[in-house]
Amino acid sequence: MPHVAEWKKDEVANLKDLINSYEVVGMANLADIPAPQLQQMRRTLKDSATLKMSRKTLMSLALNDSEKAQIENLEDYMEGQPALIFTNMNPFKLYKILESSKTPAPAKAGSIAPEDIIVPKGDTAFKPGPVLGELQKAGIPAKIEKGKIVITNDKVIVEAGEVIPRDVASILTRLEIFPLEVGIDLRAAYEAETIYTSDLLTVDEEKTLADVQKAFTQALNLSVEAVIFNKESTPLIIQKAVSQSLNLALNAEILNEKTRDVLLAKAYAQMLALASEVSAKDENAVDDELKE
Amino acid sequence: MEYIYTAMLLHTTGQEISEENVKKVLEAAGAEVDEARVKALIAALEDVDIEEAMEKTAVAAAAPVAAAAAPA
Amino acid sequence: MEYIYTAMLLHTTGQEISEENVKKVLEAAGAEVDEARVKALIAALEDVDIEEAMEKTAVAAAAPVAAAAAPA
Amino acid sequence: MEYIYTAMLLHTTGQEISEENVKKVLEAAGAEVDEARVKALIAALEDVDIEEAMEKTAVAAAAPVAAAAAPA
Amino acid sequence: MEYIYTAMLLHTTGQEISEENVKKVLEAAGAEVDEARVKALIAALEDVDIEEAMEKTAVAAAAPVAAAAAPA
Amino acid sequence: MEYIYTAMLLHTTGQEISEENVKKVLEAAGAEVDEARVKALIAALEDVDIEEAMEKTAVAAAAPVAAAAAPA
Amino acid sequence: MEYIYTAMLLHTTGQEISEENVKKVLEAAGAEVDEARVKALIAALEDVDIEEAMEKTAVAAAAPVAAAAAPA
Repeated sequence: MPHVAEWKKDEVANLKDLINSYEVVGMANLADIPAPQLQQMRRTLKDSATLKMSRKTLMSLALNDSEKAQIENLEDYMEGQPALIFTNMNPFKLYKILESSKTPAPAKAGSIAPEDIIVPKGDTAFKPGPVLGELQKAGIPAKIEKGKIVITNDKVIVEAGEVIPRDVASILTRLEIFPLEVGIDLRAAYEAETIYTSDLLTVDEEKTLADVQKAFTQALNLSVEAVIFNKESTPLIIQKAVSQSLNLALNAEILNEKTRDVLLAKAYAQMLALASEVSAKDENAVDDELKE
Repeated sequence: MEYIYTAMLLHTTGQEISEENVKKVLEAAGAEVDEARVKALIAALEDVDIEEAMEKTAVAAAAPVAAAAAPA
Repeated sequence: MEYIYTAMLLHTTGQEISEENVKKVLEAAGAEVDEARVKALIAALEDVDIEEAMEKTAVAAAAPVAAAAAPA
Repeated sequence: MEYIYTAMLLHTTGQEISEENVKKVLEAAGAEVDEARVKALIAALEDVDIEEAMEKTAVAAAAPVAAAAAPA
Repeated sequence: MEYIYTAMLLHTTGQEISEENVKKVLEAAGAEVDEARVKALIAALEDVDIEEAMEKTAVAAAAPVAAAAAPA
Repeated sequence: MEYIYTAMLLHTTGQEISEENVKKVLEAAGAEVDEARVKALIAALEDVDIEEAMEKTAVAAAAPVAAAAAPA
Repeated sequence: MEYIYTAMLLHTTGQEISEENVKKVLEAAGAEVDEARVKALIAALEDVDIEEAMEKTAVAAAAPVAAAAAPA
């Protein structure tokens, strides 16, 4: 590497070392993270991952110079203020940790709304004044009520994927609505010749939970339906057998120790039902006992 | 209640709920027969759909059961 | 349900639920009598306190009936 | 319930629910066989679509009482 | 379901649910007996409280009666 | 349930649910393989539409009261 | 669902749901293994209590029965 300052050579060598000694290398974007939060996140990651900020050119050099196949493609994911993350954790887990450490941040003019930004109906802290006009101008339904500015309806002020306009950003901040998230934004991660982009890395735990329950239900259904006996299915198969047998006995009016009370009760209930219809027509058609 | 059971019995066996039949069953069951009540019963049942009236128990009953099952 | 209704009828009139009585009532109601089912009925009810069985359910059954009747 | 289970068993294996078969199964299961109950079982099932009766919840029977539980 | 009906039948008659008994009943019911399924049935029942499993159903189908008893 | 999961797994990957395959998967999963249960599994699944059986709620069958919710 | 079934299988046999084990089972079941999905599965399951999820399913299934009986 001619024409390169000594410190830069050291830095590239250092990065290469890290690249070669960890199984997973992530490319993150640290843009917009305030310094204290970044400190906090470094502490969170301390034992599980190493975060390294550097110049884009140096990171490119290190990636291209590594003997790990395909890893140079990570440079395609340099965005904003890129940084490399080194870890031996499963990249999905790394992504999950990083996502969960993100914190809410104020709206910024020109950024993209990650989801619908809603201004909820209700009181505001604002006293009547010019702010009412600003709210209305930003498209927020507001009026004065009992000496306060009140938002009259829930309002989607910016839809997901739309750019946040300047006046809206400032109003949202004044309303203390923080629709953005800041944190280490993992754009892609490399492991064993594969690059996982952030869309792949998104793990849907709710779906996984639902799938686990679905699998269990399917297994129960199949074992009951096919009459395969195991610890879980056998009580259900017994219940199915008993329930079918009781149904048959009750429907065919077969008296035995399990059905007789129910059948007697059925007769009695039917009698009372019919009696109430009859006595509605003519009280004298039923005996005194039934009139009460 | 014996008058009602008698009506249900005749209904189930598919016999007419007539004065004669009602009396015959009641007597077989050892009941003292009150002519006026027999007449009143038969008149009252003329406008009643027995099958439906008896089923009402079931329907009324089925509702709370449904309710109980619903939140699950 | 004719066998059950017959049992309830006899119970209500205070008669014994015997083979003879059950048959008499069923015949009066125009039913074809199946000896085996009569015997089974009597056997099944032998150890049963009908009053109790009814009362248990009775209270129970009465409630929905009343409820059902009201809106009708 | 042994008579019912026997009927269900014979129905499932596709055998006729005849006196002979019912007795054979009950005996194999170590039950004392009561001729009258066997006959009553067969008589009761004669006009019944077993498949349908198995799946049809005896709502009327079971439910009225369940209903009672609710308002209590 | 013939295996489970057999088990229920033996349970009801108070017989042991052993390979031998299960086979005897199944054969009496005219079923082709699959040794492996018999073994699987018996193994599975070792960990199951039949009475408890049955009670749960009984509760559903019949026990409303018991429930009704409480407020009475 | 390991036998069922194995069957479902093989079904999903489109492999035959044969003794050999079931054993291979169970062993890979670190299970002790019981030959009888493998055979019972295969016998039980022979005539079953696995896809359909997996989706058919078995539990509703076990809960007659839930069934009662549909009064029809 | 083959990845989930594999996880459930390993859970049932008491084996660790590790990359190695998941791959081993999937391969035994004749599945083509997608490394990324294996890793995703494991990451997702780290925060899912399978035992609890199963309990909840079982409870939900049993609920209608309990519910019907309970209101007393």
